[in-house]
Amino acid sequence: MSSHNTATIQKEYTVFPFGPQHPVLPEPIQLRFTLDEEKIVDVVPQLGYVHRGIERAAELNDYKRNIYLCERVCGICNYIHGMTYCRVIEDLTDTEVPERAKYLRIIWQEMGRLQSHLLWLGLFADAIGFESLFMQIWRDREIILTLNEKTNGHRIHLSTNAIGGARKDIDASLAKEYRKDLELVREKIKVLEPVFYKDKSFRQLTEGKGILPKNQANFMGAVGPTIRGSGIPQDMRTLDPTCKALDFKPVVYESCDSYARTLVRFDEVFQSIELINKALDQMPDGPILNKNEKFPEGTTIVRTEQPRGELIYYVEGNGTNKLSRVKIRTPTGANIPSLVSMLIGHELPDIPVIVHSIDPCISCTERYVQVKKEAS
Amino acid sequence: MKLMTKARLKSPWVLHFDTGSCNGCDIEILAALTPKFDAERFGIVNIGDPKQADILLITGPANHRNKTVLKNLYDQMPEPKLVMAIGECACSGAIFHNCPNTLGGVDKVVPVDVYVPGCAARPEQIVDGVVLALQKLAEKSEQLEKKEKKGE
Amino acid sequence: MPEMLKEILKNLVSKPATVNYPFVKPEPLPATRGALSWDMDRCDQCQDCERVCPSMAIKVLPEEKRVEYQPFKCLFCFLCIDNCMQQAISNSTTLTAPGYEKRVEVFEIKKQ
Amino acid sequence: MTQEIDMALRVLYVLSAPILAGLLTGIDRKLTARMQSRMGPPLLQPFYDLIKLWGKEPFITNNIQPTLAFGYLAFTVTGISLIALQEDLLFILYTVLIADVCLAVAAYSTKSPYSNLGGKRELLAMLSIEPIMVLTAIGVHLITGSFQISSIFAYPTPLIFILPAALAVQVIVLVIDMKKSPFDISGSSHAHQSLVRGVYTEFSGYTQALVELGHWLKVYFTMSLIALFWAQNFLIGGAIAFVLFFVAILIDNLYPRLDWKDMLKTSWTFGFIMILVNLIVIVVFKVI
Repeated sequence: MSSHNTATIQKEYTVFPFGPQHPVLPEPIQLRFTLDEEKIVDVVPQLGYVHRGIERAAELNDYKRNIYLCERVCGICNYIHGMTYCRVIEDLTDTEVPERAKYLRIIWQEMGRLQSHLLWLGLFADAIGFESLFMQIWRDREIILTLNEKTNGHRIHLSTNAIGGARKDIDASLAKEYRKDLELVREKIKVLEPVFYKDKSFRQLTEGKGILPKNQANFMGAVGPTIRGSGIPQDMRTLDPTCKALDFKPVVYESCDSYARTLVRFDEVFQSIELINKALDQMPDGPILNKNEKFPEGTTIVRTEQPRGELIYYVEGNGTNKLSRVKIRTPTGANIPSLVSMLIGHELPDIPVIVHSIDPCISCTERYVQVKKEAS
Repeated sequence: MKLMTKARLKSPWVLHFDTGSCNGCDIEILAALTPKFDAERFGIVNIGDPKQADILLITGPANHRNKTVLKNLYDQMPEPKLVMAIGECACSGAIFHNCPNTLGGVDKVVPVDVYVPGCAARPEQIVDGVVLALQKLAEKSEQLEKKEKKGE
Repeated sequence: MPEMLKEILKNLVSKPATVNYPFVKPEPLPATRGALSWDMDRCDQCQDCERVCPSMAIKVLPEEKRVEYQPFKCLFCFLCIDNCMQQAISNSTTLTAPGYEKRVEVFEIKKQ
Repeated sequence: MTQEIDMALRVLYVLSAPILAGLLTGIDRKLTARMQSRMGPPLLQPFYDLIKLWGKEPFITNNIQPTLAFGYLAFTVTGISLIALQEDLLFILYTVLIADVCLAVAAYSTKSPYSNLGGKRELLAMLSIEPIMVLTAIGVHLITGSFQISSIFAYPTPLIFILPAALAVQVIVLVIDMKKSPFDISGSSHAHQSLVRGVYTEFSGYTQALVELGHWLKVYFTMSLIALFWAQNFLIGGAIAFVLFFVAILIDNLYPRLDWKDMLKTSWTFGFIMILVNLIVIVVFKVI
């Protein structure tokens, strides 16, 4: 317990609003910092600027339309959102997914992760003022987006999810292009390895910033690269039998700081490329879609691994074409308590580093409504 | 063309505000600034400060909480200013049309000059939209100069 | 030693990665999901497209014999194309152009 | 006749300052873009920006700010004119210091926390530049026996041979003056990530145009001082300044933004020691 000495001089604190509109955060969240000179004394995150009420809309919609709504929970990890929703409905309607579709899902899921991690590495570089690195990574990321466009017709929103499989297939010639372009990306990102591993100024900025010890990470319920950077090998992909068949092992770093979280993501870029290549090799031939017109009934939970961490969909079906409850738990929402605990005690220039180190995706986060009891 | 109008067309500084989009358009706006599309060719600089911006890029359908923020940002921008709604949901709400907390399009909060379609809007479309916006800016600039002359 | 040095100098002497977009228009990829159009000779006004559209961008009015399509509401998910029995809906690789107003595109059946 | 040419050159130096300084900023933006494998804006982009800012509706937060913005520009111009008049180096340094103070006070005069923090960091930036500048001036005094710039011109050998370490350290000054990373802590020409736009946050319209022009001229002023290291031939001097300018841009792309503590550390330890060693070598070995 900290002891409060009332005899100390009343300090004057500055309240420093960070957001809702701020260049370091493209998304509107407000972090109200209480600063003592430049030292952070307190942080209050204020949410609700991007609250749209998706969960409610998902109950109003026909359950088939929800795929596209769920994809737009978050534009960066859109495929995984849609896929998780499809898996939930498949669970509820006892639909068997063809083997080939399972591999296709792995490929696109990893493409999403690749795109998202490169995006993050760039944004992180931008947040610490390393503009050339940002431009470099985003230039190389365009290769992946073009690849997305070649298969699905759009750079960001793949829209290839369907209940019972996939809407599009990867044929032999496309698979060849995938291999070729991914090799190109791998080479180009490999060149940047010394920047992340050796560059003194980069390490100076990230090492020891935003420490989240192992037990604290567990206690705060951190997920994804945030918890893997704290030395806990928690990855939902290990629960996926198809991923297991590709002998997947989570990337773990032990140093618990922003640097560890950066390296987790940097290594996962290569891991994803490897996974896609393996999936392309092992993908069996066969149908890709198994249609089932049954209405969902019962309740279920599906957990998948988003680029930012664990994603949970909980759905209650009632045997009609509308669902009675859709609950989405996204990784950033789970990481915000850890973020607050990381920030306190650091200085103002460290804010961008630490805030970015959890890869905040606010549009993912905001689905819940805080109901305040009015004092009567 | 007058020098001032030309200068205004050559240096549109943008301010980006997310009113609840899925992030797809936001990252595409950023992608438009990065090497492949390099919006700085047109003098576009992503400035974080509403007081120094010329074009407000809005993504997302706007909701009851951020509409005040959006209105504030719009009011803080000095004339001549333009508003671009980027993406389908900023234009009309699109997929979020039946979400209980959205207004369905930013034109319900601030006047929109250029609508850019696409879900998510691609960098090409954003660049096309900026080119359209610049034509409107030229008109606005000339009107402003006429007004100034009359004022004198 | 700063590690970016080699890359930066390489960039400085090599050609920029920029596509000079509005002046140089690259070939659109064949899979690109672009603007939609209705072939009204084929359309039998079954409203399948209206029913599947996730964002309610399509309105089929059988009494007035026309289809109203809002490109500023469309998600370009192409569910309508997949679900059209008559194969009346086709897409092009040209992207929907931005505009000063939210256009509504109307496709009408020609009166005989 | 030579006196008249000399006079004409001096007038030309002052009058062409805004154009050359603007072009320098244009070159800077183009080079930065090319280093990031982008095409970059046209060379005249800074002028378009400036004219546009002049025509924009200003939001004046308080009455003192336009005056201070003008002061920033005016004192910088005074500094450049004093170089042309070949005045006292210390006098020139402190005149330009007043310009910086004007900017910091203008930033402090508003209530915005971003602006205030930017102002504070601007003062810290001044604090880290000043020792290097003054020590270099002392070095010049040691060599030529006078603080007057005219004495540098009169001295037979270029300063670069006697004060090479001092010249190298000027890169730090240039980086801080250009507000480039790693030391762009008080504000930069692009959206600044943690402080929005730092000291520039509260400027808009013509006040921003004044400050922008002031900033270009500030860089031009620093480069002019660097050119004095080969004062005998101003073309070579200019080339030296340009090389340092290029190095500063390179450094901008090589490093992320560091702390103000790192800035003070770099300039006060590395900068200080380099110049001191240089001066001691001069005194001990009697190079002069």
